[in-house]
Amino acid sequence: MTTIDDYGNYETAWCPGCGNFSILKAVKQALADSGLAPHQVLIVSGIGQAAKAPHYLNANVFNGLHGRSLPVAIGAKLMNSALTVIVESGDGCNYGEGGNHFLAAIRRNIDITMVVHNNQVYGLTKGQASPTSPEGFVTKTQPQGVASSPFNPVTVGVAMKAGFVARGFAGQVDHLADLIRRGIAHRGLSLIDVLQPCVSFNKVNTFEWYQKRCYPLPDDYDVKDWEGAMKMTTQWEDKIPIGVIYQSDRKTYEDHFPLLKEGPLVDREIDRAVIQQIMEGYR
Amino acid sequence: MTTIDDYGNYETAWCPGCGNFSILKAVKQALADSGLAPHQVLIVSGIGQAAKAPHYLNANVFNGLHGRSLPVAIGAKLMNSALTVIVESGDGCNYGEGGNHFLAAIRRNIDITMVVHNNQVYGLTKGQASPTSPEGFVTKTQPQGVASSPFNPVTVGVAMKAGFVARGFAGQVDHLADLIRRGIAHRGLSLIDVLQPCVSFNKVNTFEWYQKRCYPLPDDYDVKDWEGAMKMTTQWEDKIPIGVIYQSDRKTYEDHFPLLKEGPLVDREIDRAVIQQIMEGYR
Amino acid sequence: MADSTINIVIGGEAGQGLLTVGQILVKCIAKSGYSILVTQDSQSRIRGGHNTFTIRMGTQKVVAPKEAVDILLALNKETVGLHKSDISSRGFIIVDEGWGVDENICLKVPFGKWGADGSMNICALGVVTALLGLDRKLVLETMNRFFGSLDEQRLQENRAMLELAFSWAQEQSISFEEPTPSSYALNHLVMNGNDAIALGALTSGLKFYSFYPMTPATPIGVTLAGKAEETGVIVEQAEDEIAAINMAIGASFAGGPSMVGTSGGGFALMVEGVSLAAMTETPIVIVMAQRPGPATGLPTRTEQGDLEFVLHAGHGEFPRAVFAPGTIDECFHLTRRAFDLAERFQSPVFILTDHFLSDSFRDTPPFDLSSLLPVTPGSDTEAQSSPYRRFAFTENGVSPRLLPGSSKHLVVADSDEHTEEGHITEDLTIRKRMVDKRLRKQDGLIHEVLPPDVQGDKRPDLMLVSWGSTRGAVEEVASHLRSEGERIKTLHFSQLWPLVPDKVLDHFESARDVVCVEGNATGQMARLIRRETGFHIEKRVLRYDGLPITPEYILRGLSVTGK
Amino acid sequence: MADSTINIVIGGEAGQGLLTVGQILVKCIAKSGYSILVTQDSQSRIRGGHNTFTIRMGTQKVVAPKEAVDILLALNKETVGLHKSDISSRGFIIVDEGWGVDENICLKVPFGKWGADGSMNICALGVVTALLGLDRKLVLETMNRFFGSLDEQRLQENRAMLELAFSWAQEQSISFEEPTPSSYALNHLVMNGNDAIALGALTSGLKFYSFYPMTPATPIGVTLAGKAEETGVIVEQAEDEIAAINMAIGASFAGGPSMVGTSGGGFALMVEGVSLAAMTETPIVIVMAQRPGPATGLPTRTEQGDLEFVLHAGHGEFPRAVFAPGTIDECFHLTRRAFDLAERFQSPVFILTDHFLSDSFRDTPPFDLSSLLPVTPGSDTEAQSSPYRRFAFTENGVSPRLLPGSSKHLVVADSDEHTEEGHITEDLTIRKRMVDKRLRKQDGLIHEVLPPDVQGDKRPDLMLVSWGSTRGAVEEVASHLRSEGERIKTLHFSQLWPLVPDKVLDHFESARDVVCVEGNATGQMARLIRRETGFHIEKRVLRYDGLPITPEYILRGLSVTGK
Ligand SMILES: Cc1ncc(C[n+]2csc(CCOP(=O)(O)OP(=O)(O)O)c2C)c(N)n1
Ligand SMILES: Cc1ncc(C[n+]2csc(CCOP(=O)(O)OP(=O)(O)O)c2C)c(N)n1
Ligand code: SF4
Ligand code: SF4
Ligand SMILES: [Mg+2]
Ligand SMILES: [Mg+2]
Repeated sequence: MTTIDDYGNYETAWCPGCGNFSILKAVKQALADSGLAPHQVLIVSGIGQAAKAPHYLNANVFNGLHGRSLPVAIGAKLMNSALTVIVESGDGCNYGEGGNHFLAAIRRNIDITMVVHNNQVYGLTKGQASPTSPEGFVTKTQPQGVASSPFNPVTVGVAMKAGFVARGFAGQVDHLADLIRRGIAHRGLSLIDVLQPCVSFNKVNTFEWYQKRCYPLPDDYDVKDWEGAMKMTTQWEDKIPIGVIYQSDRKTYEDHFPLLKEGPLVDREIDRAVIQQIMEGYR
Repeated sequence: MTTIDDYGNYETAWCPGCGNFSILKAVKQALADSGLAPHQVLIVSGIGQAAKAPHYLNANVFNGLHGRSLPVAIGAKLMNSALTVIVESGDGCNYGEGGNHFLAAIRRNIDITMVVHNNQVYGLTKGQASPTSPEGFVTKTQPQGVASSPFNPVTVGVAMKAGFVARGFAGQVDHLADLIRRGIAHRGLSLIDVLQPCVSFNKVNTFEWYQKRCYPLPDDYDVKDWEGAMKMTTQWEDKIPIGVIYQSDRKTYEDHFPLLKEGPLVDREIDRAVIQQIMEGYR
Repeated sequence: MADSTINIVIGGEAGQGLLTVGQILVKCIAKSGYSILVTQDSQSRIRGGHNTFTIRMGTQKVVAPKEAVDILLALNKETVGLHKSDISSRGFIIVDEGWGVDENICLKVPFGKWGADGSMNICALGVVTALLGLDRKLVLETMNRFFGSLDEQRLQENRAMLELAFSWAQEQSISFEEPTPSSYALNHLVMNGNDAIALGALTSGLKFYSFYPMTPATPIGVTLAGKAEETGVIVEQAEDEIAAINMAIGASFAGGPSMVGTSGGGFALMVEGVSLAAMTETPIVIVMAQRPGPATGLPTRTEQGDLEFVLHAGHGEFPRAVFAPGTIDECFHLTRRAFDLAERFQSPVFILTDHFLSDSFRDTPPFDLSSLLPVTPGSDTEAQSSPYRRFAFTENGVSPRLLPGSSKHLVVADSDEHTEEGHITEDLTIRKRMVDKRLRKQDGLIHEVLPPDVQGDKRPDLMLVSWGSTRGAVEEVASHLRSEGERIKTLHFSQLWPLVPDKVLDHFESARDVVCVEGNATGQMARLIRRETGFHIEKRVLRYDGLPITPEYILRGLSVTGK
Repeated sequence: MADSTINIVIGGEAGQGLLTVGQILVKCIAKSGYSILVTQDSQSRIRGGHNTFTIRMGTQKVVAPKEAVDILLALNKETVGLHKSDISSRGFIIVDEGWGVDENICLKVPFGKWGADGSMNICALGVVTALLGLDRKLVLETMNRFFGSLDEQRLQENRAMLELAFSWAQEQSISFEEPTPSSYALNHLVMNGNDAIALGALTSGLKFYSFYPMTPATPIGVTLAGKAEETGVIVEQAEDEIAAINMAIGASFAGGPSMVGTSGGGFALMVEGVSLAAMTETPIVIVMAQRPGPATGLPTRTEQGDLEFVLHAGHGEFPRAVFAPGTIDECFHLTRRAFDLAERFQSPVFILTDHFLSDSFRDTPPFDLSSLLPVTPGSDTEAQSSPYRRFAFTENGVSPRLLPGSSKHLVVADSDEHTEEGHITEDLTIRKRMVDKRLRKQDGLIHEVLPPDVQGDKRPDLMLVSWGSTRGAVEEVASHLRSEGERIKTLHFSQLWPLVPDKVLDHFESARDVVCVEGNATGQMARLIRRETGFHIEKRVLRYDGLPITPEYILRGLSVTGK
């Protein structure tokens, strides 16, 4: 039986007080609670402060390019379905540079869990606006404030009927760990957008700011009710619901391919006879 | 006063019976009805069958890269706000390769009109699945049928509260022309997703298939009601609403910058004194 | 250039079934024992326009296209006007009697009478095969196999039409002497460059192919997708090329031999991924099928304009190998070599083809698959001690590559500079050692480089230098010139990188005159040769109008360069 | 290497206000008349770790960093351990007396007593400026200006702290002789490479700058964004680099001088756009600020590893120009030249910098803006007759470029091969002519190429070849070696492409020994030189550990290469 200690404890390059610490803890907790040993897990990240997270725990890791964690994760998962594949990266990484992969991943619904450290800012590059930065958010590159309306990943996720759409808050580690655990348990793509304070560059959406607004969804909330969920995703300014906002048992990508039901593709022997036959077809 | 003839008549490289012909006609009609002379219009396209359209009428044209029409259009519009900028390209171009720009453009809400020839397939490259191809759609590259759920641009557009979201049908030219005209008149980003039969590669969503399902939205339909609109966007299998599905008077990108209110930036003289001052700042 | 080959040009609009009749005809001819080589010229449209499907057949191996037309099969009237000037002395044109075309070299076929509107191409097939003196039964069988999937009724109709046309043609008195029989290509395979690459990849153990559609590489995906389920390969059409290469890298990291295929514009979007593969030392094979640029350029035409682009694609410095097959056989075997090197040197390896080669059908002897092993991804798990160091410093720069999940060892890879364990580091001493380690792999690649193919005289008057798809045209020119008594040497590169000077320099100095033949406007190979060997090739025969280089083109070019 | 300059290293954690104290100190020193050159070394993190801000000051122009440390200002204890071995004979360390560090070369400051925890860096500033014998008033004013935006109360506190520390330091008896006064840099500007590029762009008439944040290019966007409203420039942070370059192309097409800035990984995503700019003949300036790769590499360190990548980026063949500034002055003037060439040759033009130069603050004489004109985008509308042909075939390959909407003429551009009118075509004769037309522009670029800067003896024992940011280090080495009686020539490239052989070949042959100095692992410039001139430079001094090349490093390297 695995415990959170199996996932280790490492020094980080994050700022003291950063929301990333609790997200890291929640991820480790969730993996342990899922009864997974480190070598059964592959964490794929991009580039950013959040993307450094996988270096701070025990697991297989592919820390790729900024914005490209999803395609790498998809390739790895399709090749070895035995791996529990987690995508862990920032809001800029997943919704900015990687926006197109986000849309495609929701449509594919492959069994991957996305944990997005959403601090509503580009942290590692010193505080430019991210896709989720609020309109009017002032930075050194947006001195007149952000002119675009913010990207709401939960709204788009639900609108596109993603299999599992949740929002967590770095300030509530146990609740978050449970969300991640459920995301891992869910078959298909799970999105867990995590509200994360950035003490260095986001002076608007601070720990307190979130603390005041975040509330867990009521027990009688119906995660299957799409219309209700859509409406719920629009809550933000004064109240922010956290928890599983929408869940469906959509067919997964894997379900479409008999090939993928025969166990990990990586273990499959190639069949010479079949190829011989294919070659004969060219006569 | 401009007429449709001012926009010319040219030979095309399209297949006989292609839905593109009527979309081309509708665009010309809409431009004429908007009282625009060809030189006041800039049409930006990507690559694909749809993207060839601007070569078949009179206007300023930038036929750029596959998937990249939106950023080019945005750059041009910001530089010369006097131009009426139209983005005309295919579903693969705008929702596939260009998906990330689509999201960003909706968020920016710059005054551009998108006319998307949505034939639910990659035409020019001979019939692979596009992001809007129905689940199970069989092609030479998807012999077991498309495994992803289709991208619904109208749903996502409304979910993200785009300024103007409409769906048209190539089979109803006047209705379509009117939608495009209204899109042009709307301040901010206008999305007009046009259902377009592809006689060569889409044997599922044929002219008849659309004809049977498309119906104009009732007069009492409230384009400002977001929840209603969201629900409306989910109609597809047996009934497909066409018309303006959602409209809001969101602040445009231009509204955020005093600079952009002083007329076309391209005409503005540079002010040496200001630059001198900036240089002095480095002492 | 007098020669005994027969050049058959089928011309018509897109959508007239050119490809169908062309492919069946090719199979019929090859099955009859003749060697064949196909050149396809089509416009970037689905219907209309003007396309040609050209088959050059011969009793000996046909290695290049030719320009003179011996049989022009016109599926529409326009074709006649466009090509009649290319008709050879013995050549003639097959037309519909209804068009009222009146060249004395015309064979007027009563397509109309036969009510052949829908199946004109089938009738045409009957006429041509008859004129070539092919065996009627063989033709019927070949067609049947090709249409295998159609319903019996349609098959019946097609057969009837074919028989009708075949018999009619046999009765025509036309001064075209049938080609002398040949058994050269009996039971050869007929495939194009893309087919051979796909097959080579399958025999290498390909498990993952991701792509975003782009001419001329798309057919590789089509072929593989058609076989995906039976061969156990995932063929994934990605949302864009960036996703395609990153997926392939992920799949390869997880242990599946992976490949991507694209063309210039799509490859441009993969460039960052190439650098990622190099940094994470993940094997990947990249098929880069060239077409004329810049930008969208001419999507359905051919060029060799991206050599330097591919050679330097990716930020930072790292080893790579670049192959440029010139024949179907090379497409197959170099693809296999690419997978082998990618795996053993944990590096990106390129297969640089072009539109011409990609869809040029040719006959080729079948491959002996029994002797061809797939690659075995990853290193021996047992051999590793804890803590496992994915990027351990080694003498040859190659570190043990375990597959994630295959053991208790944790596999960590990072696009940042990293420690031996694969974790992010800013230790600049490690940085330097890691660069050195990665670059040491280049020595291994150099050690295994394929020397250029050298043919002909030791001290030639003229040495022709070429690479990739121009191989055959250059060979043919060489033998032609030799037949005229000149001393010719050919130096052909099927591997472009690494380029090892000592393997080539002597040859350059041995020649009185050196000419580089390339399908681009600036002579990229010549530049590379000078950079690596110091030898400056001043004379060039270059082509960049979108058409493949032919022997005739080279000869014209040589007379201009004044060799 | 004995010299009279003083090297001040400020070391501490990210977030300790290193940059603040560093920047103020630099201004104080320059205002006092000394020349300065800053080297920043920081880790890729926001808090913690270890960063340094190094100021080399001199009475004459300082052109390069140096390694020996004369004053080590330690903002944390760790700094002492990391750098004390670099302390020069006359050097000493400023520490907090509370740390209990006991080097005899320590000046122990009672930061604690002063309750300086929050403003330790301000106190440190006071101590250093006093020891350097700078004028107290000047220091106070400079600090005030820097903190201009802060509230009066904070300003007061800072002033008080500074005074306290300044007075304290003046009373210390420490064997450090103040630098001889200098008026060299009086009223010079103090800016880094990124600042100078931004300023150069503004004077060129920049109207559009789009980017996606990426170290080390981001500060260009920050600077321009801060001035956007007043200068009338749109500064747009794009959703990704692909959007950034395509927006810039759109803006330029519409008539606004446009620029993008990025680093290797981001540029990789712009490569397709480069090819688009070339095909549509749209002017664009691309700042490519290098950092160590491959992939993410070392985000906050420096390298010259992307020369070949930039030189060949983009599919297809087209002209381009590549500049590599080596000084602040060049950053400014070459940026202006880039805009000029981009506009006149309707081509992509590159400014290749690196992390070292990007944030290296230096003093530079102010620019005489009055004499510097902005570019005038587009051609004369009146001069055009109908039908307007955007891509008319011309002798020099440059066609009249009208701006859309500026007249009744319709402007049509296409990424496909196109007719003179800009419409898509598959006419292969036009194709060839268009390629020729585009490539003719290269002749014009060659005609205007900047020859490399050549200094020193005609027939030297040693010629040092360099490019870009290593300029100063090489110059310093040269004069040092000359002072030791050697005959040295330096050949420095500030424009890398086009590279014109006849402008350089003689120099190579004039030297007994040639060594190429580059900030990469494989000697990319040396390869390029051989490719273009045939001259093979075998000896190289290369650096690729992420640190800038120093004179000391070169000297060590030379002793190894055995020159
Ligand atoms: C292609 C590319 N573009 C830009 C960058 C620079 N970059 C590194 S991290 C980052 C943004 C990080 O923001 P986010 O993903 O939100 O992560 P955070 O640091 O906020 O946790 C950027 C733009 C890069 N590494 N690669
Ligand atoms: C970067 C890049 N990738 C791929 C292509 C090849 N390509 C050209 S058009 C096209 C798809 C067109 O589909 P769509 O946008 O729906 O237009 P349609 O032809 O259906 O009208 C593709 C993949 C390209 N030109 N550039
Ligand atoms: S910058 Fe923000 S996100 Fe990054 S480590 Fe610091 S607090 Fe966390
Ligand atoms: S392929 Fe389809 S979309 Fe393209 S022209 Fe033909 S019918 Fe129209
Ligand atoms: Mg973030
Ligand atoms: Mg389409």
